[in-house]
Amino acid sequence: MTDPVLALHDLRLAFKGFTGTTEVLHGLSLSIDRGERVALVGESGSGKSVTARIVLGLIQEMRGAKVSGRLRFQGQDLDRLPKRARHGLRGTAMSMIFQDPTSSLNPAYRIGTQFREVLARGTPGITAEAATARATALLDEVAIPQPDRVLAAYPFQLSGGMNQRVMIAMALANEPALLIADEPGTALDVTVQAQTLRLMRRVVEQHGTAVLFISHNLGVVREFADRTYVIYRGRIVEHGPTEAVFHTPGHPYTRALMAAQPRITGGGVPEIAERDAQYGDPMVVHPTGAAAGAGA
Amino acid sequence: MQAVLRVLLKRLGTSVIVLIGVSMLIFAIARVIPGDPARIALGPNATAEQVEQLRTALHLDQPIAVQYLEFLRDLGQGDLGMSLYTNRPVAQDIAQFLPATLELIFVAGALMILIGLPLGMIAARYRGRWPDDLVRVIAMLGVSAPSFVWAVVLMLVFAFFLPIFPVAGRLAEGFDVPTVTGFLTVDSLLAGDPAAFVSTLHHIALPAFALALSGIGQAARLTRANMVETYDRPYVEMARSYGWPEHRIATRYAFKPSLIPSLTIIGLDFAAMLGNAFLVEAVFAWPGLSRYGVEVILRKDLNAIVGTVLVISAAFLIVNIIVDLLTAVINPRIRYSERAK
Amino acid sequence: MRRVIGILLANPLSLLGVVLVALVVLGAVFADFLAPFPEHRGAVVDFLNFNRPPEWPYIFGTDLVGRDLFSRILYAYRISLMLGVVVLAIAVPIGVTIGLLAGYLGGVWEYLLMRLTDVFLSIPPLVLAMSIMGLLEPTLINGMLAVTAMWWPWYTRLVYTITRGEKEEGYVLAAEVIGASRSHVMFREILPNCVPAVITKMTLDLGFVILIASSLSFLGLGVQPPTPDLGSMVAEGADYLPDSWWLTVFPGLAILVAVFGFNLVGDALRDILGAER
Amino acid sequence: MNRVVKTASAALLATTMLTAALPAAAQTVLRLDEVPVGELDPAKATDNADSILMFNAYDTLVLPAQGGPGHVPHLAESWEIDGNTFTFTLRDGVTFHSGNPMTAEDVVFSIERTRALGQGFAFLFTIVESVEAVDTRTVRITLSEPYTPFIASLVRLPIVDRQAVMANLGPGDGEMGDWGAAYLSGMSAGTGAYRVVAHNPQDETVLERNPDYFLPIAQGAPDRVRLRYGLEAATVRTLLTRGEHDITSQWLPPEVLRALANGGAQILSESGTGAFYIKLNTTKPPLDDVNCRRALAAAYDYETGLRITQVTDDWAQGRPSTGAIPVGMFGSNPAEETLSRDMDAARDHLAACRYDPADHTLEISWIAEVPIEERFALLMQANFAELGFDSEIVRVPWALFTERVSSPETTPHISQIFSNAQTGDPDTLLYPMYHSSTHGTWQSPEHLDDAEVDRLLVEGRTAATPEAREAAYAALNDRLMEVAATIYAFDRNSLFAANPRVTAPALSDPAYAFGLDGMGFSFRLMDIAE
Repeated sequence: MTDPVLALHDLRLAFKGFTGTTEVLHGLSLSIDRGERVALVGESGSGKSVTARIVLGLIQEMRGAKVSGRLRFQGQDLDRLPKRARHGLRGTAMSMIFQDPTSSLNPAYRIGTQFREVLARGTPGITAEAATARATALLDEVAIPQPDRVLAAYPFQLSGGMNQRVMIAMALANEPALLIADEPGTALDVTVQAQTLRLMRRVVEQHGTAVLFISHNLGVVREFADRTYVIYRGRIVEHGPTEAVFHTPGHPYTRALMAAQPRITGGGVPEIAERDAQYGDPMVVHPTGAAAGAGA
Repeated sequence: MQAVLRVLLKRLGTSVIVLIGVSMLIFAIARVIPGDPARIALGPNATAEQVEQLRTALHLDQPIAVQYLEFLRDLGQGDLGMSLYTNRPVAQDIAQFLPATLELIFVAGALMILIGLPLGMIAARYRGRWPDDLVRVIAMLGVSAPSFVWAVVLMLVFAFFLPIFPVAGRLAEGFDVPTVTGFLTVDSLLAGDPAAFVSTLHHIALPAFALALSGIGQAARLTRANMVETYDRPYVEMARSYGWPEHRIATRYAFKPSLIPSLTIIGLDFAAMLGNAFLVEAVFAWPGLSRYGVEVILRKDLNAIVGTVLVISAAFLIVNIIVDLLTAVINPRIRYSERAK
Repeated sequence: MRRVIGILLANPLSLLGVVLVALVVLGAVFADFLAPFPEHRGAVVDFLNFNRPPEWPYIFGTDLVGRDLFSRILYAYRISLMLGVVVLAIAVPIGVTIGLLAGYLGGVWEYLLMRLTDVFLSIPPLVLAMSIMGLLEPTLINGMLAVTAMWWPWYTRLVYTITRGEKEEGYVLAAEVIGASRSHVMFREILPNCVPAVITKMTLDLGFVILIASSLSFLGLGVQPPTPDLGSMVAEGADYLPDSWWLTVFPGLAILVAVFGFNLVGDALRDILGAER
Repeated sequence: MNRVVKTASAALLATTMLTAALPAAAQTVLRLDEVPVGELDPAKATDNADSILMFNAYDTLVLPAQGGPGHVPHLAESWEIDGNTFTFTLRDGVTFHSGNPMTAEDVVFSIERTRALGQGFAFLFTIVESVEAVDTRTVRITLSEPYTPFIASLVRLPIVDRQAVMANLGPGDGEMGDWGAAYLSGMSAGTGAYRVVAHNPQDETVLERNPDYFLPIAQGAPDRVRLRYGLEAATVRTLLTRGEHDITSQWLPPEVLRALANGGAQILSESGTGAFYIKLNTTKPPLDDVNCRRALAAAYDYETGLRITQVTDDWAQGRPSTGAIPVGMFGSNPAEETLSRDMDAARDHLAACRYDPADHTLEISWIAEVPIEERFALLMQANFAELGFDSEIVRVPWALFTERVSSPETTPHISQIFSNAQTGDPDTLLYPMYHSSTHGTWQSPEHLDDAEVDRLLVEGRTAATPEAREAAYAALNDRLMEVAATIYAFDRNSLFAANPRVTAPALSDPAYAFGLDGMGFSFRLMDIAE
């Protein structure tokens, strides 16, 4: 009960290539409590997306990838878990939603078919009727007006926002303890994105799902996350309650990131100096307990 | 289904235009040849007078445009003229020889799909590892030698040194299968003669495989390429994130979407097979249209050449229309194109 | 460029391809020095040494009139490569230009040019080449003509597809906005984007031209004797199987080696240049 | 899934057993092959394959005598010759496959039909002025000019079932429509010992024994015959080795025949009716000078040429040539007086020639469909180079060849031809080659114009007695050697590899040979061991 949903300790990732080994993550530590929404913020290439994929175990399946450090999920040591059991967590205990909703759904199958398969992961042998009923309920929950029409449709027949909601509904279908959201909705229209995020926030609160929220967009993070980790070049440079990080950014990189952020919540990668000697400064940690409630 | 119908109509229309183009092209080629078709037709012992008569009878003394129109008019009546090679109407020859070739090509096409696609799937599934390299080498070897080389090799190995397959022909002696479709495999089943059916399969196996080899290579490489591309698609990663086993991802998530572009190319591969059948039929003494085509080309049998090329092109277009329709049926994007708009 | 070569040499399969292609090309270019019996490329008879199995100095054996097969294969490579280069040198510019025109101009042009391409594409390639060769006299020039006639449409299709995609790209629109001429847009803006795909296809096609030419020769419609030609050698030798196996096996292998080599290299190039379509 | 597999494999097993259990055919089947296509229409048939079909599915008024010259009665019981009039008395009680009786009307119809269609061997019958049925068993044929070997021509006149054809006329110009061409292209309407049960001109013709044949058929003769077309040499080799074939065509290269003979096949042969001719274009410099032609004829290496045709120690596809007329025909030289190479004579002839070899390049052609000719082309190239002639070798497809020889200018310097006497009589071999009225065909690429040759050719076909004809042909032989329009490379000996179970006296014993190509393939005279 006291165990965090997810705890990463000294996570390192290296790729073996033609020219030798390249380390991508340099000892990253991070934890998420039950029902907590945690953001991992950084520019593209900083290592935030691979972190998400390591949690799911996708990177470990790639050839040439070497992962070290400890990964604990709900008190279990993921690395010690047998492969099958580890695999079994995906889609059930942890799930993920992706950047581009439309291309992340299989174009060759109807939404209903794909939904049923997801449900079957959690409830093997689920009947078609039960699956449809459950899917309808879930779609209803994410405010999709005509669930049966959507279930009968192919992804390319739906709008991006609609597909995003479908994906959220699917991700929550098996009541996972952890939801990983990788730049959700970046491919969408700004207003649609905002709507979806509000919706997602509401739903995860209802389900009590912990969220690892990955984004480069500080505005979005500020709206969504309880706690924030700032990542730069494979290292966490600052972390603490979201409000604290935003109010008093301690690390030069965080400050640069925030300065580059447009005032209005919007897309686009912040333009900041490629490299700065100061960015190598030690990690800044904001005390957690004091501001824990501020974001809620 | 309305969209599928629209695809069909559009393709049929284009095909007719293309076929007219083909007929003009082949007709033009056939008329610019050096040598007098009438003399060739009449053979060695004809007199000059006979040659002149035949020239008039064949309209060879008229302008080429008039000749073409005459040709089209006859074609409309199903008359392709007489073959100098068999001394029979070309239409009759084609009707007799086409089914054997089509049967060979269909079986080879089935082999191509049944062997090529799984090979491609395996290669993509194990991308960059030894099965991938192995499939790549097999596929490339298949493509790298002309089908007549494979035909000769297969015959030597499986009919001469290891006499487990028949050498030539379509059916063993002692069977009598009434002709209904001209496809002996089908006819033997229609005749309710399973032994004859087995015999037809036994006979068609080697030539079909020799013909299919390069197609198998093409199909495998293509499927691999498309699946590799599909594997990089977000929905495959999403499928992985839901923990599907890899074999399931390969068959269900990566295969179907990558089949759609593959199908089009497989349709084109039929064209190659129609051509390569020329080589394989020669080796296995397969009494098909391709072998007929070779003979008439070597003998400058104009009517027969024009007829054969037209029919083969038509067959090719039909196969491609079928492939397009299949694609339309498999690919929901085309099927629902109207609703999407 | 150095990166391309580096990657080519790093993968064992593409390295094999490079080696095979190098062997074929060098063999063809230096045939005069490498062939033990250079005069055997022509009409020479040696009825004392005909139909010999492989033995020194005839490492691939001799043919039915006593000519050294190894020497003839080297010279056959020379003809095949020349044919391949000439065919592509004619077919590629034609095909690429028509593809660019059809893809970029659109409208009536697109319809007419692509239907014309369809006409050529809907006659199976070998059948088209055979018809041309069968009706004209079988000479090397006509052979090139026939193979070229069947080859250009494939480049048209390839370039057409790319052009249609690139036409909508920002850089093309930008060039149009600043008032660049159509030919400038086609040949200076779009064409460079077709180059990787075209080069990859050309590498693969060098092998396939050899293949098609040998198929034509197999049917007696290709290069004429006594000029050495791999397809004719296989065709003539096939009658004497399995006893005089060397007559078929070595020329057959020679075709396989050349086409396989070009395929491996072309395939590797495709991966490297990302010209996958 | 599993159940499906099981069911399928059970079905497969069952059918395999069915195949295995299929009783060995009670019938004996003879399997042979020829080049395509097989022409079934008697008015169009010409090739070897066609001849085999004709000689089995149809009968002719006369047959060549076995083992010697002359002709014996067949459908005609007897005949009388009176100048240009030939009167035949037909055998009684002969019926066609249809059951119709064979009568004089059928003979008349057969000649009329051949002449009307104008194809195949129609040229043999252009000299027929009239043909009439005197009564049901008597036919009278009158020629427009004297032609002694007319009896021989009759072996090329298969007698067709008139009633059957008349009942099956197809559309065409005139009241006779297509003269039954469509009908007869897939069906036999003759009296022959075998009748066609299936015919695919490119694949195979299947014949079966005619139980109502008017002559006794040997007990061991095949019940069924499959004549297959267009098998590749390697295919035939494999089939025969596996015991799935009986007699090969004559077109196999010597190496393949050798391999088959070494593998236990027997060799059958037909000879005496033709030769391999190297034809010199007598209108083109330098070959318009007889001395240059004589030089080439002397320089040609006859021994090596024969060695190319050697199959085994005992068998070769060629026999030494003795002159213009093949050994065994009217007017031929004795078999032991063979031609051979003589370089000294060649140089002497060349010295007498008004051309300098260095000024001319000889064009040596070979027929694309007959690959062995390439070897002879290469041999000649080497031989003639010794005299100082440069030459280029060109490969000409048959169709183009017949086109090129139609005019002297386009005819190559040197052409190679295998030719036979089409009726077995020397007239049908030599007249089309050398008479000045027959220029421009594949048989006459010499374009020879020699009054003496013309005179002797006419004498040969009009002289009334065999002795007189013999004398004429002997003189012709000498004259032809003198004008040296042709190099007589070798006499042709057609060889067939055959399954040892086949006994075919007409193809193995000279005493039973017919002296007409293809007639040895009369299946009724064969014996198939079980």
